[in-house]
Amino acid sequence: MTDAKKDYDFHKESHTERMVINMGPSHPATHGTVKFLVTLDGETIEDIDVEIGYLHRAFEKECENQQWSGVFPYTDRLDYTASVLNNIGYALAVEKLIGLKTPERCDYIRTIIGEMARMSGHYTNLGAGALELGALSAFIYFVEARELVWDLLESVCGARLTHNYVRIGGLISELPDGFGLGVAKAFKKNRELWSDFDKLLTKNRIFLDRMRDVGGISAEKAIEWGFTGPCLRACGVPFDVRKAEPYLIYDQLDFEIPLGSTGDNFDRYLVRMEEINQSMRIVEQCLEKMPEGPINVDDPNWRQPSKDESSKKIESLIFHFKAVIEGQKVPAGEVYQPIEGANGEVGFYVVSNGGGKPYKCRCRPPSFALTSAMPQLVTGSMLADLIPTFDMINLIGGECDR
Amino acid sequence: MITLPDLVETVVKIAFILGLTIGFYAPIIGWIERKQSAVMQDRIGGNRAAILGFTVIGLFHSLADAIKLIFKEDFVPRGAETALHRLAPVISVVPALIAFAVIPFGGTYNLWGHETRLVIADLDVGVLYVFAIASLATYGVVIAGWASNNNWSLLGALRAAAQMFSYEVAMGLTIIGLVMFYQSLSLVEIVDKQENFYHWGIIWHFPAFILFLTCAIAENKRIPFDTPEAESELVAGYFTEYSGMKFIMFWTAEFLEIVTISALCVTLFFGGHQIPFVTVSGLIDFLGFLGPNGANAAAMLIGVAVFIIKLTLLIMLQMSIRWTLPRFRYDQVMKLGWKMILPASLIWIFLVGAGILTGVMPAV
Amino acid sequence: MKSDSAPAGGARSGDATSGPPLAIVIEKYADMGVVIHTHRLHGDETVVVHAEDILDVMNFLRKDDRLNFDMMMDLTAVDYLDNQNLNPYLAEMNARFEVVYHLYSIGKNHRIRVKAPLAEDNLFINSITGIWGGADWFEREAFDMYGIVFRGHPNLKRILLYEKFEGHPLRKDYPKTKRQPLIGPRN
Amino acid sequence: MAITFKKVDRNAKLTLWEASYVPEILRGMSITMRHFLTNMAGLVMELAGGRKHRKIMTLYYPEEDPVIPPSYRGRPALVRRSDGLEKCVACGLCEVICPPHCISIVGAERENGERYPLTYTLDGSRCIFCGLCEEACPKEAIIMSHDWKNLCEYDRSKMIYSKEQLLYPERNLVRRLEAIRGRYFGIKRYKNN
Repeated sequence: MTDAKKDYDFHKESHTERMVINMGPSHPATHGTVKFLVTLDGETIEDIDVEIGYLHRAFEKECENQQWSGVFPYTDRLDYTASVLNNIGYALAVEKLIGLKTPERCDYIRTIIGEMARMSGHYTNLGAGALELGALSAFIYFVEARELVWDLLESVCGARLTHNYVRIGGLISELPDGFGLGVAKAFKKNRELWSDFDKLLTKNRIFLDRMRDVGGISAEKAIEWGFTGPCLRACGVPFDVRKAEPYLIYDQLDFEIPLGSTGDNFDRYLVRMEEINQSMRIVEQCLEKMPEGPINVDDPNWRQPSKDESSKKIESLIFHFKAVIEGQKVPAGEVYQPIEGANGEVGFYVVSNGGGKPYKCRCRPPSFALTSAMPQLVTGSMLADLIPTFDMINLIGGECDR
Repeated sequence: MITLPDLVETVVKIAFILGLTIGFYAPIIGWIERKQSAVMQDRIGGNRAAILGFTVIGLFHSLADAIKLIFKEDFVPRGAETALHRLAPVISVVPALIAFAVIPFGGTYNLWGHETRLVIADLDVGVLYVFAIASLATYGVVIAGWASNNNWSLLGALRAAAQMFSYEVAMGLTIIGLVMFYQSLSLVEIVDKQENFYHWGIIWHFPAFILFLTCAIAENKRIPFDTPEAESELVAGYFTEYSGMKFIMFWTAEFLEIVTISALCVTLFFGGHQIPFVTVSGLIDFLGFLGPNGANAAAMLIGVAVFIIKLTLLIMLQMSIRWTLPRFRYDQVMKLGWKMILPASLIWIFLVGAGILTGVMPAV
Repeated sequence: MKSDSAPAGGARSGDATSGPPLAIVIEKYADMGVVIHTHRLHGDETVVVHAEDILDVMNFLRKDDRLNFDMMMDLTAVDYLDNQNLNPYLAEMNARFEVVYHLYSIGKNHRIRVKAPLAEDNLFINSITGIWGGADWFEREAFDMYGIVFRGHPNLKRILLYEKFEGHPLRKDYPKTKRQPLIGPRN
Repeated sequence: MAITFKKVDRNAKLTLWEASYVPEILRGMSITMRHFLTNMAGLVMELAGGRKHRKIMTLYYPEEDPVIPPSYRGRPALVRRSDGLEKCVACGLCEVICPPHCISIVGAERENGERYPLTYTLDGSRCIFCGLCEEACPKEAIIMSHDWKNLCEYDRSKMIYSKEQLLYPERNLVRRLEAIRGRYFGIKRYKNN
């Protein structure tokens, strides 16, 4: 480069200036609450500063002041689009700390409900992505599919969004009657809607142009920035906690984990689309193979007494009182339990001091790591590219800000 | 010299067009947009606004919208250019209305000895007039964006300016083949020449129709070309800072432009008021049992009805495009306009010329 | 340096045999005074190191071919106020906080937990953003919540809370019901 | 039985025909139009013959109610015994377990020695409907009822429910009571399908 060229400053010569724009905290594209401070040169993003924390609700502090079993409602509110997965992660962490082995049927039901939650998370993410690119019908089709999944979850857990279903050493309730039939019916419609969504977008040139080769990141960078889940697999890195460190019953199941190749938004989209299919496959397999049996550990220290029991037996009643007021005592120690959440590795790092409340309950939020890499992904691209990239990163405010 | 009957006739026609566009189509499009999109998306759509318990499948929602917006605060942001901020909606709504002046919505009928031609102004350069007027709408958008003192508005206005000017060029070129084919710039004449169904524009100029519709949607800034107002990127683009009555005017302008585009498409490609295989004189003869005046009046009503049906179908087509497709990125819009549509329309002009010279296309 | 054997619990997912990462770390830092403590509670391999050696240890973990911890999964801190007996070395060192790193290797599929105790009067530790870029926000969060200062961090400021927030809320001596001056009284 | 990885198809190369936007636009419109037409047919048939023909899953809400499964957790309710008194014995377990601490109880004793809650206040604006109170309650006295309609108020102060507002007769809560009695090592056994 010659000196003359180096000295030439285009912006100075043409008397233009950069525009600083506040995207958020409440901007249509920031569907969590997050703020981007974007410096624009025309339409090109020169610099971006991401500010999070608008949805901070002191998850850890609240957990430290709650009995071990009372943390579940809080974990619901982490990744609220796939809340059972957080329940499962926390339950597994605490069970690992205690050394509990849950019955096989419980593991199966946890897998089923967890995979349904993953579907719901992906439906939300992809639907919102379509919405933000203006494809409104596709969005509504996935909302409809998600409603069907939520109907099933509601019939099992009792709530549509914050399920609060899993307990230490088991689950709160059995699957309802006719659940298998309901799943078969809902999944038939889900597959239809999935294929409609797929036909509307996957080969559509407009959509391809918006997604392909946009917001890409190399595999090395992605690993360095702590990417996990669909965003890492989109880069072609074969990492999935379900395979790397199988928990529940994943090692007994037969399914495929989709991988991308370039790590751009389109790969993320395709990976998530395929994961929805695979989740349906997993649920169907589980329903087929599910054994009969109890759903809770047969250990009175950890199992809550059933209503009949607690009202009829005085020992059981006293024990129940102690368990609720003091909290069930978890042996001292520390443990880290990763599971594959909808967005990536959800890890619970739990420390106990032997008391009835968690001494420390840390959740490793996947979207926190993903969002921190936003400047890497969008700097130099156009303002309009920020939207699909941010959507495919899938910031869930509850999880990122906790 | 304008005679009294001529004046009355013109006033009636203007009143009819105003009634049709502002009075009928502006609210009805809002309703179509809501209901059609809802049914397409497995929803029900707005059905709560009711008068005396009658909801009329949600038709009153447009009325409720209008009333709500009229009574909203008329807000001008601090630092905005007040006069221009107020002027911008007017500038964008007027061209959409007056473009209708040259669009024929019926044939020529002889009523009580008075020759009535169902077009407000039969200009020899009707096509040019429409394009000239349509390009004025850009001013409204740009002024709105600039005068709002808002970064989003400004970005939207800049995008709108570039996009609308680019697509005007392409849009003009897509029509040239048609003009060569019909050998006229007058819309009335073009419609008259489509009396023969085999001479309809859509039959000989299908590619031009696709290109024209694309350009027209881009002119109108609707999905997939709604980059200037992309709500997930620019909040609402150039009309971010508008509320109440001024917002209604942008809204109306958008709806009127849908009507104008559809009317232009009907006129150029779908034979206007013509019914396939039926000529106007044949229709009048067929209705002869009503007496000469009655036959003419009935034929006129049928013609207008056919025109409105075609118009509504085209509007619904535009709606289904809008609710199906995702949005382009701004630079891709420009690329599409300059690199695909412009060369394609030039090629089409060449092909039409060759077709006319070699006699493949019939002389009309 | 002392090494506990894995307790009987944790039959769920951990294998009780000595995993490679911990053995390699112990071997590398044998008798160098870097490693304070190691354990494999519930199968989670844990190494406790001195805070001043953290960069050295992390570099080793990241770059050694046998370990190759290419991903920093999690970074957090724990406040052991009045609970130092949980980890005996804390009381010995008079340390109150512990910075906890969870590392993972994609190629080797193993994990390790690295902990670095910090005394209350010396809340400084070197930033590892130079090794894993992704540590950036995690360190900011630990600073935000516990007031631990990461030396060499490019942009160490609050992340989840706002600039005018007083105190560090996840410290055990921060009362849960405390009101911030900008929030105002309870309504 | 194995977990395998597979590459997704990026359809990296579009044919010229596909790259011309037209085929995919037509395909997309055929899908939305298919939805439009089937839904229209369903709506027309609904006018003729009732709800079961409707293809749309949206409900006409105030006119139609959704089906609430037995496990549904709605507004918390105190069970009123058949003699008109509350079942609650003011033991305070729900107060302790409640994550957002929205329950507060003042207990008292009747002449016959029975404990009962003098006041039982539940702040509906803070309740997160987790159902932990119901699980903790040893007397089946607080139940997550299936009432989901009367949850909204214009004023937060109106959402602080008193004991009288929370009391429901037991016969209205039978479905839910059955559901929670089947929990843990309860009676109900699930059959596949």
